[in-house]
Parts: sequence; C-alpha cells; structure tokens
Amino acid sequence: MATTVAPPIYAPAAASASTYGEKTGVWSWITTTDHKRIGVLYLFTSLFFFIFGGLEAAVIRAQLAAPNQSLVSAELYNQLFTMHGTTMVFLAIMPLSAAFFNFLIPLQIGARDVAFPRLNAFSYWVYLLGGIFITLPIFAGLAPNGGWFGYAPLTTMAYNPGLNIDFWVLGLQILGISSLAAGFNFITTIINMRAPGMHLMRMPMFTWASFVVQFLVVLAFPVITVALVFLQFDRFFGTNFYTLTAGADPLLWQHLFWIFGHPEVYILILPAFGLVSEVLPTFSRKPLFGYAVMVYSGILIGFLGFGVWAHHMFSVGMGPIADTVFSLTTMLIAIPTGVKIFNWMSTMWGGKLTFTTSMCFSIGLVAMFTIGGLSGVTHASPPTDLQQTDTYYVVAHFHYVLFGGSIMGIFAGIYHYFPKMFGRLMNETLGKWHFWINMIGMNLTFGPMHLSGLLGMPRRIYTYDANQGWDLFNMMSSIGTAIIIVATLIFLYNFFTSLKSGPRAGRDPWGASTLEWSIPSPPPEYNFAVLPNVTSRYPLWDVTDGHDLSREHHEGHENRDDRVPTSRELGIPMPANTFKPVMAALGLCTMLGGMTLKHVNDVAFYVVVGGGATMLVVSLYAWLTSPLEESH
Amino acid sequence: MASFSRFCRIFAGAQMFRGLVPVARTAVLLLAVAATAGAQQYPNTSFNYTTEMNEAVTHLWDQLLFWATIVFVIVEIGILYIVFKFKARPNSPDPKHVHGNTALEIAWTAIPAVILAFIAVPTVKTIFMTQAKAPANALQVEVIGHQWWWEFRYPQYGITTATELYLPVGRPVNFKLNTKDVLHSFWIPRLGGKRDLISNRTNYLWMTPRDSMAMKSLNGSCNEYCGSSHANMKFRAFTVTPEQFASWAAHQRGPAVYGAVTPQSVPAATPAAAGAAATTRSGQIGAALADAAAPAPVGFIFPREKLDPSSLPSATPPSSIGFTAGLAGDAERGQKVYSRSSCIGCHKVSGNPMSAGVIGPNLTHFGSRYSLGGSLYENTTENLVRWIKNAPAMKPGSLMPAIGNGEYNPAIKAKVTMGGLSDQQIADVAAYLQALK
Amino acid sequence: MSATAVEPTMAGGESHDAHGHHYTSTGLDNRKIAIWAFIGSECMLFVSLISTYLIYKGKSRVGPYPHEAWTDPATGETFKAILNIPVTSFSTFVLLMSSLAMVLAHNAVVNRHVKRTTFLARLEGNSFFWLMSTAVLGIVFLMCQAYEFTSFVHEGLGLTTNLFSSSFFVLTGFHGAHVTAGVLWLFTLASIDKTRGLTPAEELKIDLCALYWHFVDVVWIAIFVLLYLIK
Amino acid sequence: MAHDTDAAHDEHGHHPTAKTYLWTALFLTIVTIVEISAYYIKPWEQSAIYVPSMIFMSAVKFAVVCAVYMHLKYDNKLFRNLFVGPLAIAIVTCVGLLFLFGKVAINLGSGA
Repeated sequence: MATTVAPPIYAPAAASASTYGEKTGVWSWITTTDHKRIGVLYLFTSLFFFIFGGLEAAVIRAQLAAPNQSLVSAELYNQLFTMHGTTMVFLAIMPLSAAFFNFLIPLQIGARDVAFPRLNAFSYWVYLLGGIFITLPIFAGLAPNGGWFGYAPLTTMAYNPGLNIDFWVLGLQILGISSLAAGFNFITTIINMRAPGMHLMRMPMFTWASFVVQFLVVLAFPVITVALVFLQFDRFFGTNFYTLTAGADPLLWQHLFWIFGHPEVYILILPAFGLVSEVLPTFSRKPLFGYAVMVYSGILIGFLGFGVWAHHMFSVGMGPIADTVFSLTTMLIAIPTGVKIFNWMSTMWGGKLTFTTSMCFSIGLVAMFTIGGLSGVTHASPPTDLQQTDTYYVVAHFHYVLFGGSIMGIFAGIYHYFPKMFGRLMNETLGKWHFWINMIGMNLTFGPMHLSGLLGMPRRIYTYDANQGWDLFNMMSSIGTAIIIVATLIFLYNFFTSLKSGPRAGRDPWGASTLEWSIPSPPPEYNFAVLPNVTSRYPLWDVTDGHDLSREHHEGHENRDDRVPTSRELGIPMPANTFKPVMAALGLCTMLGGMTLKHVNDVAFYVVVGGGATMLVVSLYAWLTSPLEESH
Repeated sequence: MASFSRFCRIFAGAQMFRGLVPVARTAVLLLAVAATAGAQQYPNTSFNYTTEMNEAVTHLWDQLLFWATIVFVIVEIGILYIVFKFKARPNSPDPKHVHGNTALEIAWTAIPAVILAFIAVPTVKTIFMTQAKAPANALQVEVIGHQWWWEFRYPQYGITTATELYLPVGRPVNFKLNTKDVLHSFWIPRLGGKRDLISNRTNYLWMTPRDSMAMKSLNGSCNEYCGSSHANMKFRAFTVTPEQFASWAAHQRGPAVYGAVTPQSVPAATPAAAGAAATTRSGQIGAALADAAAPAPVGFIFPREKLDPSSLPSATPPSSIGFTAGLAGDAERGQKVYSRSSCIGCHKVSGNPMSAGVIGPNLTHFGSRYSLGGSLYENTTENLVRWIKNAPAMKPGSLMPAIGNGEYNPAIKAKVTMGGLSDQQIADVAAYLQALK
Repeated sequence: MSATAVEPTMAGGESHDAHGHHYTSTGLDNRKIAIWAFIGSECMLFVSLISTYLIYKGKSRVGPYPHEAWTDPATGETFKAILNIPVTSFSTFVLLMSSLAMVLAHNAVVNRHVKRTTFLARLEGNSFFWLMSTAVLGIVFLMCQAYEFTSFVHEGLGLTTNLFSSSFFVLTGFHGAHVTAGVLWLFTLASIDKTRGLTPAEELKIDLCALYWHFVDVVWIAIFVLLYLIK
Repeated sequence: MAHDTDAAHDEHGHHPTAKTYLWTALFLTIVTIVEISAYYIKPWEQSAIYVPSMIFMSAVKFAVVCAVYMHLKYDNKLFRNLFVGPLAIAIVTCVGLLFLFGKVAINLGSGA
C-alpha cells in the first residue's frame, strides 16, 4: 500500500487555461464528446428544469395555501401537478444524477472517457430536446394533465382527446431512449474502463450505486416503453390496450407502469446514496464503514426493487394473497436500507467530523431520508396503506424520500464536486445558509403534509373545502415552500458567483481519498496523463497510510502559471468533436415529436416524421462509419 | 478556507440544533393530533374506532407508529450525538481507519428483520380479516363512480340516489364498487378502508359502523385522480339508526312527495297546494332550503342541525354567472318546463314519466339533499339556479351542459341559443327540483 | 479478442494500436459488453409484450379468436380460428435455419485463414454466402409474416378489432421490426464483406450482429410456443 | 490486471466447429417438429402435460441457441451474467403478472 497512484506529471490547472481542453466556444460545447463537458451540460440543463419544476410546485402551493382559492383553473392545476412530477422525476433528478454519472464515473474508475463518448453526447441531446418538447406545451395550456403516472383510461382518447397526453407519451419515449442509451454506456464503462487494479470491490461507492442504477434503467425502461407504445398506439391507431369498450383491463397499465415505476424510485435515490457515501467518509476522515455490506445492500435494494411494484396498488383490490406477497417483499427492502443508514452513522462514529456544506447536506440526507423510509414502512402494510394512499400522507412520504433524500444528496454532491468540475470552491457561508433554510423550509413544507393526509386530505385536488381541518397544515406547507424558494435563490446566487469568482480549489480541497482528486481541477480532457495503477479502495489516503490527513487544504495558488499539457502534446488520442450525435438526436426527436401532428395534419405528419427518420438514419450511418478519434 | 472552518465550529453547535426544531415541532404536532383524533376540528381523521375494520387497521397503525417512533428516535438522537461528540476539534487525533464490524452489521441487519416480523404478522392477519367475504346479512350498496359525482344504489330497497349515502349503524354494509368511466377511489376517512373503482372490474369493501356512530355526517372523497373536477368529487355518508334508515329507505324507494304521481292521477287539490307552497318558499331567490314551508317529507331525512360544519360545502359560485334578481319560481310551471327541456335526457325523477335519463344523477328526492354538483355547492336555490344555468362554469369539466340562454357552452364551443332556458324558466325548474323531497 | 490490453505503464499515444482500441479492464471489447446489456434489456421489452398478450388472452369481447371459431351474434357471420400453424411452422423453421447460416457466417470469418480445397469446405468458408443466406431467410420470414398479417385482415382481424388482435399485431410487429433491423444490418455487413472482405480481426462486427440475430430468434422460439401452439 | 473477472480467454480456440453448429441445428429442428406434432396429436394436446411439455421444449431450444449459437457456453462468464440476470428478472416478472391477472393460480384444480 505504498504508492498507489502515479504522481501527476503536471501541475494543477491554471485559471487562464480554458476549462476543458483547448476547444472553446459554443460550437465546441455542442459538438463535444468529453464526458466532463457533457456532465456539465447535464448539470446546467437539469438545474434549469429543477427550477422550472420548483416554480410549478410554487404555483401549486400558492393555490392550496387556503381553501376555495382560484388562483389557477382546475385544468391548469392538473397540468401543473402532472408536469411538476414529470419534470422533477425525468428532467431534474434523473439528469442531475446523470450529471454526476458523466462527470464522475470515468474519473472515479481511472478512465479517460466513457465507453461510447458519442453515444453519451447523443443521450444528452436527446434529453435536452425531449425535455423541451414535454415542457413547452404548458405555455399553450396543452401540457400533459394525466398525473405523472398517467393512469389509463384517463389518458386514453375517450377521456382525454386533446394533445396534452400525446406530448407526455412521446416526451417520455424520447427521454427513455436517452436514459437507455446512457444506461448501456455506463454499464460498459464501469465493467470495462476501470484502471488497472480497480477491482469491482475497490470502486468508490458512488460508482457502485451508479452501476446498480444503470441496470435498473436498462431493465425498467423497456417496460415503460412498452406501456407507452400501447398508449400511443391506442391514441394514434385505435388499438385496444386500454379501450374499456373492448374489455381492456386498466390494471395492465398500472402494473406495467409500476414495474418500471418502482425501480425508477431507486434510480432516483441510489445515486444520492452514492454521493453521500463519498462525502461522509471524506469529512469523517474515516473509510466508509462496512464497504462490502454497503455494496451488497445496494445490489439487494436494486434487485428487490423489481419485486415490490404492486405495493403502489394496494387499493386496487388485488386480493389478500397478492397484497401479502408484495407487503412482505416491501418490508424486506427496509432491511438493506436500514443497514445503509446505520453504516453511515458508524462511518461518522469515532471520526473527525468537519461540517462543510456538503457534509451538512449528507447528514441531512441520513436524518431526513430516515423519516421518509419509516413512513414508507407504514405504507408497506396494506391495511394501513389503504388509509394513506392517494392522500397527502403519501405526498409527504415521497417528498421526504425524494427531496430529503435525492435532492439533499445531490446538493451534497454539487457542493462537494463543484471544485472538481469548475476549479473553484463554492462559498461555504452561503452554503450553510442554503442548508439550514432549505432544511427548515423542507420540514415545514412536507412535515405538515403527513398530518393533512392522515386527516383525510386527498392528493391532486386543486381546491378544498373550508372546515375540513386542513387549513393550518396547508398554510404551513405553503409558507415552507416560500422558504425553500429563498434557500434555492441563495444556492443559485452562490453557484453562479462561485463559478466566476470562487477561490481556486486546487487538486484535492477536501482531502478526499478517491482517484478523481488526484488530478487537476478541472481535469484535463484526458483526465489521467498516465492511467493510475490502483491498489487500494482509498488510493489518496493510503498513499500516506493515513498520516497526512490533517494536511492543509490545497489552495491551488501554487504553480499558477504552470499549464496542463494538452492531449495532443501528450499524444493521447481523444474522441474528436462531432456534430453527428446531435444530428441523430435531432432526427430522433423530430421523428417522435412530429407524431403529435397526426392529430393536426396528415401531410405535415408524414413530412416531419419521415424527415426526422431520414435524418436519424443518415446521421447514424455517418456516425457509425466515422472513426471516434482524430488522427494524430 | 479559514472562514469556512470557523463557520463549521459556530454552526455545528448552534445551527445543528436549530435545524431540528421543525422536526421536533412536527413530532409534537403528530402527538397532539393523535391525542385529539376524532375531535371536531379534524372531521376527517383516518384512524378511528368507528368500524370493526378501522379498529383493526388502527391497532395495526399504532404498532407501526410505535416501532417507527423507536427507530426514528434512535436514529435521529444517534445522529445528533455523533455530530456533537465527534465534531473535529483542533487537537483531536486522526481517527483510526475502521473498515467495518461484522458483529455490529449482523446486529443491525437482524434487529430490523425482527421488528419487521413484529409488523408483518399482524399485517398479514389484518389483510385477511379486512378482505374476508362480507356477512350475508350485510346491507348491499352499489357505488358507481362518474366523472365527477357518486351514484349510490341500494338493490335490496330499490333505491337509486346520488352524493348522499345513508348507512344504518350496527349493520355491516357491503359496498360494491364500479365505475362508469375512468378510475375513482371510494373513501370515507372516518370509517376507513379506501378502495379503487376500476373500469371493467368490480371491487368490494365492507365494514360495520358502530352504534356509537349514529347521527353523524361523515365526508367522503374520490382519491384516484380522475380528471378536471377530481377535487370536486365528494360525497357525504350519514350514519343513522336502523329505524331512521328504515324510514328513509321506505320513502326513498317511492317518488317524491311533490309531483309524486303522474299528472292524470293527481288528486285535484294537491298540485295547487303543493305549488302554492313551493311558490311561497321560493318566492324570493335565495330563500334557504331549510326554512321551506313545503310539505314535510314522510320519510326520515338527516336533520340539518346535526350536520357537521365540515359537511356543508363552502364554495361560492363564480360571479360570472349572473341571474335576474327577485324572480319567483313556480314548481308547477317548473315541472312542465323541466319535462320539456333537455334535462330529461340525462336525469331521472321517479313519478315523472318524461324524466328517465340515466347519465346524470337521479333527482327523485333532490330537494332533500344538502348539496349539489357532486357536493361542490350547498343546495340553495341561489346555487341551484346558477348550476342549471351554466354548470360547466360552476364545476370545471362538468359534463352537464350550460342550459341558460346566452351562456357559453364549452361542449359545442358556442353560446346557447336554441332550446336554452330563460332565467324565469330556470327559477321555475329550481322551484320544482327543490320541491322534490 | 480484438481489444488490445495496453500496459498501463506504456499508456500514451504510441501504445494504442492502429484501430484506436484502448486498454479495457476485462480485456473484452466494449461493444460486446454493450450488446449483451442491450439484449438483457430487450428481454424486459419482449416479456412486457408477451405478458400483455397472455393477460389479454381469452378476454376479447368479439372475435375472430386465435384458436377457435366465432360467430358474430349481431350478423351471424362466422369467423374461423385465425392462427395458421402450418405457415408459422414453416417461418419458424426458416428463422431457425437463418440462425444456422448466421453462425456459419461467423465461423467463416473467424476461420478465414483455413486453407479450403473441397467445394463443401469452400462453401463453409464463404462468409458472404452465409451472410446473404441469413438475410434472405430473414426476408422469407418477414414475407411469411406479411402474408399472415394480410390474410388476418382479410379474415376480419384488423389491428383494432379486439384485445387479441391489438396485442398480437403489436407483439409480432415488434418482433418483425427487430428482424427488419437485423436484415439491414446483415446487408450492411455483407456489402462490406463483398467490397473488401471481413478479416478475422473484425470477427466482432459479425459477432455483434449474430448475437442480436440469435436473440431475435430465441424470442421467436418463445413466441411460437406461447402464442401459436398453446391454446 | 482484471483480477475480478475471468482472464479473457482467447475465444477462438474454444469456439465450436461448423459441425457442432449443424448438429445443433438438427437437434433444434427435431424439437420443433416434436412441438408441432404435439399440437396435432389430440391426446397429447388435451392432456395436462401439454403446456408444461411445450414450455419445457421451447426452454430447451432457447437454452441451446443461447449456449451454442450465442457462445454463452464458451464465452466469458460476464456475458452469461449480463444475460441470465435480466432474463431471470424478466421471467419472474412475467410469472408474477400472470398470477396477478389470474392467468395462473396456485390451486391448479380450478383450471389454470
């Protein structure tokens, strides 16, 4: 365990050098195949959608602040909550995780890029175009209005003849393709691109969590794809999958949706668990407690995630046997999840805790996710679930999981990895304000929802009557939302000012242990001038056998004038910039998105869909027949 | 960098504690609500001892809450302890690199498993108990969901009604749940046991309201998102004594007192008397339902003074629907207008042979109901005339079209010109409907 | 394997081989791992489609039905059982043989270096022939499917007729679309083989297509039994 | 390097020959013929073992194609895991769905 990482043969990045490689300008970002740039693109895009989804929530909470309000119409409200869910799940949290997959996984496993850099660019552009496609209709009052799980038959032509659901169906298909492409890419990357000595059981926890997530993606998304194809065919070609008069069974949609939907929940939460598992050891100055168990529990959660889907459906009347089976499998999941919580606590136990903002958010996740997990156990029991399902209690539960879990974890990740991404530190004072205000706002928003739910308030209602005993709790929730908005504004201010003028970070500002901290911040386009030879789970700590843990944080001021050599100078072949994935993404999205024209104009439908398909096929052939790398 | 570590020291102490205040507050509130569950200010509490079903569920919930609280306290206090105890201090030594502890990890795998077993056993027992077949003597009630109102049928009594459900205490009631269109979910929080209404499927749900529940008005709601007016798809359940139920049922199965018989068999005096009464009571638009001098119904109707405040809708009609002030409605005229209008295409009034529609709510005893529009508005003449005039403006997405002359009808995307009703005609129809007790 | 494991200490531009292949941790090629992950994912896709078919089996309110005759109570018109087992047995056999041709194509490319004298041996080594055979057999299969679909429509079973028709056409249609994509892939490979000849080093190019093709075949094995042979 | 997976074999040496492929095709054809015959043999088709026997035969065909034609028998274990894991989840999901929709029941007496 002596020298585990080859010492960098270059100095940390200097500020004057462009952020990623030599190529600059908007065009270089559009055509980039650099996983770090794509990660940054994902980060900015998904932050935008996170804000957008948050604003939708703000309108929802304003409407519900008091009984019998009419700030928005029922129809607009229904679009808002549908889009809030859809946006947060598919356009904010998943791609925020994807930002970290892209940026971090190759760095953590000691690779120079992902397995398929151009496919990676394709994933991003499909995501961006799909996100725009599904979001824009709200400005025309045509946004999807069937709820984020779009239960048939409400989403069929008979009950929803407008274009709203068409945008939803096609938008989700587009986003699914993006996620699937990324899934295959990262599975291959993690299996095959690890640096020498980076065994599976030496991989950082974030990479492990991501690895599990990619399998969930590639196994869960085909199911929703099929369910959506059925709905799309029903709406466009008159098939009968959800046609009541033909004898269709609405539970088909529900089962298919939740076979996807439950793994999707873990797709949303596991990356946050992974990020927290990076932060907690770093600022406890201790290795992760029970690494192997953490890995196995992550795999187990992913695996069991495919066997519990019907617990979302206890109220549909599946019968006592099915209820029992799904209840028990659901309770089983609590075990590996609990193990994770206790292992995180043990990681901190006996440590030397430094409360950076990312550490605060990580501890916040452990504390808040526990609440969401425990209310989850109360859903696992069908009889009590019947009193809770489709009420605000459920809304409280999954916001503690997704906001208290996923979002907290992602904020921890942003504060932690901001210096690696942009070479600068975020302001810690503002970060602390962000954390505490966010914490208060979150609990004030979602805590009272437990009560309004148990006191009988159904979810997805645009208005409610006075005298129901819900006024106080709704007012609290709405005030809490305003507080979250304040916190988010602080975050945004901090993020953008730090981007421009934060203090330089240096290679490893946190004294962290994993490979990504061994290279300059931001990393050069080739990441590692020499592929590291890994002999330990915590290569940077084990370099010094843990004796140097108290060293000063790197300020990054030294060697300011030194320049990181380019890949060309080092003779490392890197993927060339290319416009072909963007063209393919454009073609794909034109083809699928153009299908909405079916209900508008037949000629336009054939022209646009045909044009998009041609563009897709031509750019795919051009892409597949051209070499990945520039010749040197 | 220096500022940030100083910050940590300050915040780790003070702020970490302050941040937990909301958590603590929530916990306290939870306890407060648990203690006052069933109190009047929370009319829709979900865990009660009102039915044998909800009692079993509430017992289960208590156990879940007990274990969840223990785990919650252990974890959260554990976190706080760790945060204070192991906070980095200037001279604290570097921690030992502990990689794990097999015994500990087995312990916290096994202990939750045992706790879950404690939860799983009563869970499974309760599942089978609450999903058993309903007793044979149960009152059968067919619940049919519509966008966006509830239809209730009592096949044993030949009754079809809407929005208001009468349940005798002490007798099991077996709800047979079906939907005419999309999915809905039937839930009376106080009685317990939510169940979805699934198209092309039939679900059942049964329970026995306790004797102590007599004379209660309970609120029910749709819990499965079902389109524009999902929020407005509400209903009431009135728990009554078996005698009251018998009286109610006996009356409900027949036509209303007013206009109870077809015109040719009407005794000469009755229509005039009833008509006069109706005129007086609705002589001024806005007269309240309760102060009507209409003939007293022969059957039991849940008394207004026993209504829980939460059971009377508080929504007010949009101001966009104007109505001529001071119009007097005449029930007899109204009956004629009603019987010639498009109303009869969707609505049924037993005793009125013209009115046999089945798409909309059965209006036979409409005058004895406390709410209209799927329980969105209180049943006052003021609300009713506006409802008849322009239902879509009263309730988003309403499938009942606008009928008032000159009103915009979204179904045909045009103003009502042909076959519409004047304000006077609407006032007459309203008077007729209010007389249907 | 075509992937070249580069010694890490030698990492640098010079040590990459001509094809630009990088060091990989397993020594396997990225593309082969990706296609297996893709096939795993496709399992879920086809299982969703097949499950839907099975769930809706026997639930159609009107005929025609797959295995039994049906008389329309409204018109008195009689429809015969719709599935044509002999034709489908033939197309199943065709697809099976295409898989054989596919492995032989792979075999031919891998064993390019073998000296071949007899006619049979030369045939065995003729990768272009086997690729084209696979593609042609795939087209025959698609033609059988086209025949099946059109005859169903003639017999009164359209896409929108009932639950059975919707789930049947979408499931077999998805499979047919996969076969079509495979045929295009095969033609692309065959044209490369014709113009410059695939070398054993490019064995992976055929292998990827073969894995996909065989997977489409095994899906059909399941469909044939579950849809056609079990009533 | 590559400690955690099998060292990559030189696959070529392990690949079956054309002869193996031909024999496999013959075997698959025979099983297919038996399957189709069973459909037409009334006593078999109407017996209780028909469905299990058909599923068994198709499973055998499925496995043989995967093992021989797709080289899973010869290739790196990694590929087998990448395929068999998802396949297992898929099959369990399918069976679960069939149970939930009442297409199969534990009590076979009621006519599954």
